[in-house]
Amino acid sequence: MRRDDRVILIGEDIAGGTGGKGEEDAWGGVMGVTKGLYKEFGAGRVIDTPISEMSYIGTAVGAAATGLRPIAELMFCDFLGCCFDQILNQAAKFRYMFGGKVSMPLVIRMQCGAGFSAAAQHSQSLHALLTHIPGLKVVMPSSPYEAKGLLIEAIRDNDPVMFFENKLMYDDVGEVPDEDYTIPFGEAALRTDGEDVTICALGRMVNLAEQAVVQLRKRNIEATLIDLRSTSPLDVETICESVEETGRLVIVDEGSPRCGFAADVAALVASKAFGALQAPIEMVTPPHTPIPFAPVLEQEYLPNPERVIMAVDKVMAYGR
Amino acid sequence: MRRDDRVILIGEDIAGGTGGKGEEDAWGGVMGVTKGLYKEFGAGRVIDTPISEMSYIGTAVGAAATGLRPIAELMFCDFLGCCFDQILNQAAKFRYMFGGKVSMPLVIRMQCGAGFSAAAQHSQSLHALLTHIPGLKVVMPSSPYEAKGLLIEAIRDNDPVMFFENKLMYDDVGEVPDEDYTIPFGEAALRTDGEDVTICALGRMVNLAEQAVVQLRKRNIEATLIDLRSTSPLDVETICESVEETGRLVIVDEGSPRCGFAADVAALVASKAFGALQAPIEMVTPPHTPIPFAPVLEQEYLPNPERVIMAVDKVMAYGR
Amino acid sequence: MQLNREDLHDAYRRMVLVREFENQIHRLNEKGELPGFIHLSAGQEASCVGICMNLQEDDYITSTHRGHGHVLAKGCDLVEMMDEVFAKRTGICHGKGGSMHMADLEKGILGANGIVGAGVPLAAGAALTSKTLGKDSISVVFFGDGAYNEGATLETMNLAKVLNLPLLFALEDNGWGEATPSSYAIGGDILKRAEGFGIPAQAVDGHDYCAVYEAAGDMISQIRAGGGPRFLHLDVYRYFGHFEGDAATYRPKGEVEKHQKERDCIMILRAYIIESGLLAESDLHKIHKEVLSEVEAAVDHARKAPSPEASDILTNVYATY
Amino acid sequence: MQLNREDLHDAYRRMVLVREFENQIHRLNEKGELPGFIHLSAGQEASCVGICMNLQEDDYITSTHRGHGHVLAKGCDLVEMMDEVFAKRTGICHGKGGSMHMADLEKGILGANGIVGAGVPLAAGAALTSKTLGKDSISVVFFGDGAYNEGATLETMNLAKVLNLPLLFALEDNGWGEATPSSYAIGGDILKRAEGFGIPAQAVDGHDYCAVYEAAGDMISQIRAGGGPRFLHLDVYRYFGHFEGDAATYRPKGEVEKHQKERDCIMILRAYIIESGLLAESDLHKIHKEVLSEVEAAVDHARKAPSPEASDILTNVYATY
Ligand SMILES: Cc1ncc(C[n+]2csc(CCOP(=O)(O)OP(=O)(O)O)c2C)c(N)n1
Ligand SMILES: Cc1ncc(C[n+]2csc(CCOP(=O)(O)OP(=O)(O)O)c2C)c(N)n1
Ligand SMILES: [Mg+2]
Ligand SMILES: [Mg+2]
Repeated sequence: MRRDDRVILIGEDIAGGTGGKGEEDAWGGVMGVTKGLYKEFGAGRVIDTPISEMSYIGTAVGAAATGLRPIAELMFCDFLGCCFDQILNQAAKFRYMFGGKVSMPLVIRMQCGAGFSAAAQHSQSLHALLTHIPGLKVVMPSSPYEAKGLLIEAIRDNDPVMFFENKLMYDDVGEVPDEDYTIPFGEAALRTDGEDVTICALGRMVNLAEQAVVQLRKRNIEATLIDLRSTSPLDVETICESVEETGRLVIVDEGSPRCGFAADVAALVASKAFGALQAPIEMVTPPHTPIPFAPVLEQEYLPNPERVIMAVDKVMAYGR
Repeated sequence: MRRDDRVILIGEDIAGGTGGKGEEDAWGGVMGVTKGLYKEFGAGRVIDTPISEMSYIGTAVGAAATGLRPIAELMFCDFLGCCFDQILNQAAKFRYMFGGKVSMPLVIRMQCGAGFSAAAQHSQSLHALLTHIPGLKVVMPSSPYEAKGLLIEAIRDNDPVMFFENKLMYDDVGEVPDEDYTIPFGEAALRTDGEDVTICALGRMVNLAEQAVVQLRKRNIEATLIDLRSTSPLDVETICESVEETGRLVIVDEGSPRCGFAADVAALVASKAFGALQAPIEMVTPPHTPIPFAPVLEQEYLPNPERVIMAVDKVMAYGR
Repeated sequence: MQLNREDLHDAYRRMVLVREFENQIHRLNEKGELPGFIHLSAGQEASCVGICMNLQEDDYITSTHRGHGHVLAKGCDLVEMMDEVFAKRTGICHGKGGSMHMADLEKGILGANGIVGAGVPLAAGAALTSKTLGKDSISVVFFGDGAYNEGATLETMNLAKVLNLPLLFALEDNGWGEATPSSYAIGGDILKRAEGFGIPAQAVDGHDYCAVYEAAGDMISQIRAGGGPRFLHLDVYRYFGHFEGDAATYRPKGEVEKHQKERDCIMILRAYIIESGLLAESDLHKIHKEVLSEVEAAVDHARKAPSPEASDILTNVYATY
Repeated sequence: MQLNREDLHDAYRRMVLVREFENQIHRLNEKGELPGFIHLSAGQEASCVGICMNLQEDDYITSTHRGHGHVLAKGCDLVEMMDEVFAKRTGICHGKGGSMHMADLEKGILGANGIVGAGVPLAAGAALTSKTLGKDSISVVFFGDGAYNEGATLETMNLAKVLNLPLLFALEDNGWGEATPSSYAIGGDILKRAEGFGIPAQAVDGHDYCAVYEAAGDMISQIRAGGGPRFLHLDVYRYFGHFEGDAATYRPKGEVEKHQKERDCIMILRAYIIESGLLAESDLHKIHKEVLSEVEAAVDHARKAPSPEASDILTNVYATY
């Protein structure tokens, strides 16, 4: 924002308290992510809106088409239902429908993820819905370092970027350089390198898979763990190359399974790297149910390292 | 509607002309599908609404939860963006969130499909978005006979059913018995039976794939063509059984490819019937782009029998 | 208006019940006993109770994320609710819903709702059911000042007018949508906006139980008589933060305490009752004690109740699959 | 108000251009030459031209499915538009958009739009750009009576007020949303609804170019001066069906013809001009002839223009991928 005054923030309570008699920057977003920016940049660039998602997301889309670089915050991705048209039919399609005559440098930040017992309407991971829509880019960082690099990339990108932040990770601590750096979309990162099996994941699931990888290593199973970083664009090459080497694929994803992101990766590999596959593709996802409130059920719902290990064991056992 | 007065129709212009000085039943929906029902059942059961999708779809959801059996018409599925919350977070989740204490006998009818040069905002096939959402049932008939049986099933079902009608098929003619009959969801139909390759499709794509099957037969390639009828529930068994026989799978779908329905089927087979697969799975879908207006581009966009044949040739050639 | 002894007794009891339920939840949450996001409505009791005292069993309500008061006032079972916030299998949603999704369709409660504004069209749907089936039941939608700016709400005000639905819009204006003041977020005049949709609208002091009861009662009779939707603006105040954990620094210091001392809705009703002579201070005291032990008992029950079974995760997704 | 000769000349020319473009499209469509869904605005010209004559090049508009008039009036190129409806590569959207998606960002035209109400927040976004960058440009959102009931529209009226955006809401009320009369679909009073959001609102006879020009001019100056959003209700009439192919039986027989005879907006402007003496009948005749041959030439151009290449399908999905 210091670098470019066309960058603005817009959303509900991203300052928190605008126009009130108490502290004007009381919240900085529901998780305090944007706290302090109001004080530095003022109400003209850190804009608290009424609770009207269709309208303020649409405002961000219109602003992006006319020269600003808005970062809109949708709080929870579950609220996509309240502004979906502006994403599905406007932001995603403008450039194409208008024959390439417009850019859409828009970022929409939103929380995803279960684990807080926030129940069915505040815990979803809806990246598959957005990945299905041509014209959008979809990103989900797996660490503070990744978050910074991918967010700066998102802000400088000229396409609409849907930026998912797992709500369980706001307290994660990690090395983050002070200076600016960007991480390009569509280039996966190898967390670990092993020749027995390929594991693909995204966001918080990468860390959870890494725990599984550590366990597996004790049993001499060496896994390549790929952090995909963005689902659209997707680094198909890195996935397929790894499967060519390992012959086995496990995908871990927190979204619903049907027409989900795990299925997406599985299908790509089943069509593009079939020859290399030595075992069925295993997908570790939640069941196809809404997200339950009770912690015991929610733990049952979420993927966990044990399930990743079971899936790896299954693909390793196949055909042996 | 004659059978049960809890069945109501609600939507924009489903009568068309309500409250005006001209003909009161002028339209019967944008394609005339509900024409005549207003005259028989009156404005109390065939309810024209203002252009407010979130509100009238939500009204249908609330009515379904309290004892009516509403059939809402969304005109074009592209308008899902304007009422998505009521589907994603309300209709789909009520039963689960409330511990099973509510039924949701709701049908939402909507048009899908490209081929009319209706461009990016009036041509989409968004069944994958809805299939991703646990709690919804998703149906797409492939003929007038199927349409009647599946629609009656939908009306009598106690879950929210998303009913897709391809706009290119309204003029299709076919044998339809006068009497009531239902076709259960999740039971696929075999259009043709052959042992060389399995082709799965839905809606209009079934007919297009059938043209390919006829061509292929001339070259002594015998295909099993499966009309899946509903994506949720999905008849995984029939698909897998057929692949066990043929060893080869081609999926034809009109939705976008990424996290789409073709990928969904491919992933299921790659994980559940991998052992039977003798070739990579081929998916015949549009490219991952919005839908272009120009007929030359739209034809390029849509799957067609030639591409199905090419895909079959590819899987047949594999490994030979 | 003439409130009788029995009604006042009931109203006072319900208000105290909501208050003590909320206080209890607050304490339990501070102790870390409760999972999930919790939004408390303590301070706003005259609104939900004043309106629900006018309702029949077969009337419908929809509520919000801040729904404990609404659903308790409409008749949700205290023990089942407590079990639910404790995420127990015996909870009102079998542990699948939690604080934000309390519902009981049999009592006409279509649920608290985590999506701001979503309850509004749902209530219109319930009203449409009444109208279509020729019942005399009506619907009430409770929503906040923040929700007044949502498309779902605004669209439904128009739809309800066009279809002449038996629907009461009950706007509970507690001055804030999360940290954003309603004075900032609502453009124009609150009543004029509703009237602009052709809906008769009225404001009432939401701290004054009797005023709420009477105003809502009038409107509900008009609605029941087929008069179409009505709009009631209730000025209320919430004591706790937006959700449990919110320090609420957007409010000026001392505001809450001042409010509690001067305008507490239970205090006002208490004074009215005593002055009216219909109940004695000792009666009220007794009610209070009874409610406290009811709430205690519910907590005990909830603590001991069984958690859901792992296999419950797959049930109740569909009626049939 | 004093309209000068040049302005009147220009206005008349633009109105006739829209009319003849629409008539031509109607004929071409009847002949089966044009693909796609087409919505014509013939009859409504005084509104789009009367408003756009007040706009600067760097002002923004958003439009609707019925957008030919708006975008022509704001300066879209006739030849590029004709090429587009013919689905040609030289079209304004290179054949990818068609009738419902005409746009030219360089001229401040954020596009016609196939989603009812969607243009409203988009126009607010353009207005926010002007405000944030400190420009004196403003935005105009054209929308129909049907769109007035969409959540996107209603939410944005509030948002525009709260953020004090330089935005003119231009409600073109042609009496129908598809086959449904606005008298049925709009609850309450049109102006009062806007005023309820705190937006100054005014009605004007949308058949009278001079009245539109003046009313819009006043409001636009207020907006440009930082006064925040304004709302203009224009009473208009469309001659053709909702879309090409609609028999429009929901309208009483003879209504269109009566309207064309008595209240046609071009006829009214023509009479005004001649009476004012600023232009002679022969001048108007000449304008008409010129426009007709311009439109003819555009059709010729479009017929001969190349179709998109198959490979175009993959371009312009992303700026970078
Ligand atoms: C559609 C949607 N947007 C945003 C939120 C986040 N949120 C939860 S409560 C709330 C404030 C609601 O304010 P109001 O309607 O006044 O109710 P109150 O909390 O004051 O009772 C917000 C913004 C949400 N749950 N749903
Ligand atoms: C969100 C959405 N709902 C419904 C439609 C279908 N539709 C297209 S035009 C139209 C009527 C619009 O009426 P109005 O706003 O008065 O504009 P007019 O057609 O009269 O110019 C409708 C319902 C749509 N395109 N988008
Ligand atoms: Mg509030
Ligand atoms: Mg209209």
